[in-house]
Amino acid sequence: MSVTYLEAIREAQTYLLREDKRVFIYGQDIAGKFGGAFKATKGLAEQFPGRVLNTPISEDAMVGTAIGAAMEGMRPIVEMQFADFSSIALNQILNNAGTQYWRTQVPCPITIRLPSGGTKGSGPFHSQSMEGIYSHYPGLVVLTPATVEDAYTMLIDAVAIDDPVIYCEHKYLYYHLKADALPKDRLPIGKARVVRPGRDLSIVTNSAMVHEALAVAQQFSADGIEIEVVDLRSVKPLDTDTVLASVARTGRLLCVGEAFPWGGVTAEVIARVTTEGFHLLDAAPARINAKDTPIPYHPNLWSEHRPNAKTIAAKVRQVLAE
Amino acid sequence: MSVTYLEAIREAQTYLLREDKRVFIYGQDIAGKFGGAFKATKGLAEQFPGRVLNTPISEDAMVGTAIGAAMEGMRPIVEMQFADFSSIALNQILNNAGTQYWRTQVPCPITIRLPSGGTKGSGPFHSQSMEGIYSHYPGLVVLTPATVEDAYTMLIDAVAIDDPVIYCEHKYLYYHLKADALPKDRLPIGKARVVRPGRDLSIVTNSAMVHEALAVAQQFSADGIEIEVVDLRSVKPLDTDTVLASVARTGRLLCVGEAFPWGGVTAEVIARVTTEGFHLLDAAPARINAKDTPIPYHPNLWSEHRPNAKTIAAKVRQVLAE
Amino acid sequence: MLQTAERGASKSKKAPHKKYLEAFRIMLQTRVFEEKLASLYRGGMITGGVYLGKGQEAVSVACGLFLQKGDVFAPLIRDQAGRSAFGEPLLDVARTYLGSRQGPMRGRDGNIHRGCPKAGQLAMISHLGAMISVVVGKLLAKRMKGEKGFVGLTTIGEGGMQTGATHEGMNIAAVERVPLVVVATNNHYAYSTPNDRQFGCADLVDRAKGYGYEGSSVDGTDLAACLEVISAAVKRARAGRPPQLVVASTLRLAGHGEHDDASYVTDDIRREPFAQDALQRTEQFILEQELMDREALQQMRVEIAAEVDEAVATAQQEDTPVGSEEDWCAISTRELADQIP
Amino acid sequence: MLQTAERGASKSKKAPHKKYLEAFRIMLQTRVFEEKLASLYRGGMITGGVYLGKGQEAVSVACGLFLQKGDVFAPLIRDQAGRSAFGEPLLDVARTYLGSRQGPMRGRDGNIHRGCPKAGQLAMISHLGAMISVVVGKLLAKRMKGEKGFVGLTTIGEGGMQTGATHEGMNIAAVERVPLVVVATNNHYAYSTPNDRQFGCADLVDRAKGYGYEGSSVDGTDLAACLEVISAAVKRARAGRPPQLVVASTLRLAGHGEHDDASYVTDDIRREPFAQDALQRTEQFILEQELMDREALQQMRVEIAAEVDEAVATAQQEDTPVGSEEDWCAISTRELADQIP
Ligand SMILES: Cc1ncc(C[n+]2csc(CCOP(=O)(O)OP(=O)(O)O)c2C)c(N)n1
Ligand SMILES: Cc1ncc(C[n+]2csc(CCOP(=O)(O)OP(=O)(O)O)c2C)c(N)n1
Ligand SMILES: [Mg+2]
Ligand SMILES: [Mg+2]
Repeated sequence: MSVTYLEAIREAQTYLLREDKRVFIYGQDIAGKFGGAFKATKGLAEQFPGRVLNTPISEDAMVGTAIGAAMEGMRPIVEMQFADFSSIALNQILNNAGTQYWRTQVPCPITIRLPSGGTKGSGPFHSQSMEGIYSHYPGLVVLTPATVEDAYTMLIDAVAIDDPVIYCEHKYLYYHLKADALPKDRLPIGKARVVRPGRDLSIVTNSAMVHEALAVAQQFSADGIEIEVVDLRSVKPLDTDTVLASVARTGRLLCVGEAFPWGGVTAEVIARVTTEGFHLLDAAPARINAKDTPIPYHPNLWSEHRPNAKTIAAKVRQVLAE
Repeated sequence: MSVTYLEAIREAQTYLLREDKRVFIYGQDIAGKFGGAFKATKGLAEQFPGRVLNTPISEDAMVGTAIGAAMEGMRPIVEMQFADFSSIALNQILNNAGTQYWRTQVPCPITIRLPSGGTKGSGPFHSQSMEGIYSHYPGLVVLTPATVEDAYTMLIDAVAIDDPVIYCEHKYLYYHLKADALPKDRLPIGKARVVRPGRDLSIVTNSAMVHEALAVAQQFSADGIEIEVVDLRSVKPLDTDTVLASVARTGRLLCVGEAFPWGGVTAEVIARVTTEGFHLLDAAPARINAKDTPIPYHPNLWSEHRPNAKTIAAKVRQVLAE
Repeated sequence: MLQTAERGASKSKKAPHKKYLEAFRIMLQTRVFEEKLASLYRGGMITGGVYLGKGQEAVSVACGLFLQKGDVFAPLIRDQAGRSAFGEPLLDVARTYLGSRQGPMRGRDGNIHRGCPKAGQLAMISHLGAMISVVVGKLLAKRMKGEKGFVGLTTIGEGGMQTGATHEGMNIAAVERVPLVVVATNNHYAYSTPNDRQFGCADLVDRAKGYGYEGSSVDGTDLAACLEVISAAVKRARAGRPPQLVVASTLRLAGHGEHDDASYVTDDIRREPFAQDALQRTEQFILEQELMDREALQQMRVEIAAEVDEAVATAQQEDTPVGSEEDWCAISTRELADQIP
Repeated sequence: MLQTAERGASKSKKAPHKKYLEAFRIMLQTRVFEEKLASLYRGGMITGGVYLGKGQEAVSVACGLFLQKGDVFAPLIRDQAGRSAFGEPLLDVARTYLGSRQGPMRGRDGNIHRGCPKAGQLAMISHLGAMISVVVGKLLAKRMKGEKGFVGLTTIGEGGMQTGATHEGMNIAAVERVPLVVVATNNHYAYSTPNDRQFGCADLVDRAKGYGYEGSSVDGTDLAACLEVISAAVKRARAGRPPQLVVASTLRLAGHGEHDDASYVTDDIRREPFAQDALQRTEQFILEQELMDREALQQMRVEIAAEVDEAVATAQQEDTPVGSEEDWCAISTRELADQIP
């Protein structure tokens, strides 16, 4: 038996609905037999009547409603159909959910699931990675699980957190990633993970790019170059300690992100490492992100727009050469 | 005779309405005798009938309408009442304006004026600096004028640009900043300016923080420490060359920003300097931003929340001591 | 509060609504209190904006008066009367405006952005329309938890009705069939903008049908009508009828905020029937109908003045927040606060 | 195109609308073309989604047919018929779906996100409702430039009507009094979601009054009715009447996209009158009324099949875009492109 990243998300929600009667799921097309655009809630509406609710096409109101329910003691999970549509709910997320506790001392435990990131053929409005925008504002916890195990435990943990959580699940990983079974253990939210030890260079990355980084690390290993790969897991809070410890070991840093290149996770990681661990670096840090255009539809363009094994490898060589 | 930052914005709009019949201004409460929440369009509706139009409280539609008009050959200026309310229009800005040219090859020359930044007593929803969010996405030019002269010339230039421009005007500077006259010359959009030469440390900053930085530089000068202050002016595109040249002179970098601390302009500047000019640095770079909470209402809290001369000076000392 | 009103009423004829005098007292208190706030503002004692409900006390008080414990109230900027009727202590208001660290917002937010969600009164964010769906969520959760007999009431201006958030919130309430009352006050200006640049329909109450709401209109300058129409709407919502839209017509009798002289309000509009002062009308009616005599009225004024002065004096003596002592943490899960250098 | 239709019609009685046969031909072409797209999709020849207008060809074709040069059309995902009627070449569609670098989107965007704003046809973004205000802007600008006699038409689904952007866009059109027609097709599902989870009103046309629009309803399975009602709405808008809302009733006769088997559509709904196939009804009517004979119809099919095959074959032979040759610049002012390392 094996479990995909997507199944892990469904299993986590099954667990949550079963174990915690404050949990309900709110989103477009998630109920009925249909079970969501990506089937992340398939079967759940039947299994938990009245707790998996279809909403109108109203992202602002979906999140507003979840905020109200959370303030009233519930633990809503909001499914955005695509992360890209959360732009409509951005005001509720940043200005209402993100400020609620600080203003009123009433916690706002909502979890917003954002099916994120690129897949081929999805184009400018169904491919975005928005963690950089949500992390910029105060009041939110922003997670980007990169493995089946994390998809499962981090969603369960997200719902337990008394604050708003943006849970960025990567659509490319939905079916591409399989594990043997659901995890028994968990690494707590807020901790990054060294997914591959190394000594020559640290690649710090998150979400789907963890797997590109691992592929590149594998290649270099054949030539005796050992790349350490750090999966951030949570981009806010960001586990600077683990990143610094890795850079301390390798002396070299490459940050890889799938989002747009101005700002975002890679800039933040580099800012932290260079301000807090400048002397750990033996060479200039580097970063690689998607290109600074909308995300193209055509696979030929898309595969060039995002960082890929080839472009990452080229950057690795550049950093090692310094 | 003298001209304030706010008057410069009004004068620029007068000039634009007079010189270019494609220009019109669209926003809440900007028309009639009233002339806008901050009076940036005072008198213009009477002077240019039919070209300064009040809108409903509909930020999304305001920007959508401007996009359509721009695609039809007009040069709309949209006034948001406060930058903070542009969250409602964010989808139109990022996903419609920001992608239009790339998708259809039809340019989308809209200018969105965002009254930005903190003033005392304004609280969480009337004080935000959103340039980091708009710069993260492709397709937009993002400007943050810090002087009366730039407020004037950069607004005129913004409207001439064939692409969507986010023009972040700082509310604190509206009345606090005065010049003798409107400028005759201009520095082109996309160029940063060294507003104070120095040799010991570079403060790279933008908008209202330029003036805090200058005040700090002044203080240190008394002790023989010469701080160079770079005003970015445009945060996208970001003039990395000018920043690197400054760091080459001083060897030390402090980035100061009024926005929230995760990501944003300061992280981007540090990422650029350390990836492209690592060897220019004699010490770890540093940054200082607002605190990671909503922006407080009470002046006692607000003045502590944002970077101020005291906290900037402390950071300067820290960087110099390294 | 109630006591005085009844005392005043004791020698009198029958009021047109059993809460008429109670409502009047709150309206009067609101007016006196708001005048005090305005004068503090003019004296430079208040940082930030001051937003008054002058002219809409009748609608607003009715919004708060028929809500009970367990109900949800999401007031907006002109709802001092409604807030008081719902039970918000004057001291909370004074503390918020004056930045006392003991206020419900502890200096973190000011003026009309205050609230106490635990007492059922939400703290608005500025973005108009955003609170409607939040009320829907509260009501949905109450139903999920098995509570019964509750309603939610929220207010909006004719300008705020044009936001996307208002639309989505009103619609989702109908889809969820939650017991919601939306009281929209058309005070003929949104800041400086008159109706013809806000909407293109003849009457905003016509929106009710398009959302599946029951709609009613009311003269916002007529307290008796406001009490009747809004209490009926609250009752219908409580009884499980569809969501309710009440559209009240008034004129804002102050600036948008106290910084604004409202010189854009035309003379023509000032002569409209909806431009009458609801408080004056109410007082006149009370005297005409001898619901209270002048003496009782005067005594009420004295009492109210004392209440207002006390609230302000107390708040003024209290400490303001101190930056260096502030807890700069935006989230409740402290161990997850990001440690940004 | 028109020629054939007229040829077919030549031996025939009078059609219920002068554009009836022209419309039919486009509907038929749409159906044939969309079936081809679906089969290409099933064969793995199309990357990304395929979204069909099956069941709404009658409404959609009417949306395009009465627009002229200088008008603005903002179609959505089920408007292949309307796009063709407005003049979009089949080849553009084939190129976009097949990712030809010669298509109007040059591989940057695919499927139904295509458009050619210079020809008056906007390229939708996915976020539903966002295009309405863009059309308003185009119309406002045309008026400012002194153009006359133009209209704008945009479409929306019953689901899309619940977005804030739709509300703001519809309202601002009324405030600006631009000549806009909004054609809302209630095809009873928004993806998998039925009407009762989208809105709470009895009939979406009731929204017209609340915006100050003139509203009309039409049976979306009846081509003659669609032509009549939509042409009348376009005419009224063109003549300076308020914005128009037309609500058509149909059933989506395909999946949301071709990846979707639509198994959530209930049998009850499939038996409703609005579930009829507009194309079949039209064809039947044509044969019954002898507007065309079977032979002419057969010939039309053959011609259409050839047109469709040619468009697809041409697009298939064309080069796809090449990443290394792409111009990675999002803005038109090249010298202001950010040089991010
Ligand atoms: C989304 C949004 N845009 C702009 C504003 C700024 N603003 C605050 S109050 C106001 C006018 C509100 O008018 P109306 O809704 O009629 O209420 P009134 O002030 O008349 O009571 C405006 C434009 C806001 N609060 N929210
Ligand atoms: C704002 C927004 N949220 C979600 C989506 C995802 N989505 C695409 S089509 C669709 C259903 C649309 O239903 P409807 O408006 O009724 O049009 P139909 O597909 O039935 O023609 C949804 C939810 C979207 N495009 N935009
Ligand atoms: Mg108003
Ligand atoms: Mg539909």
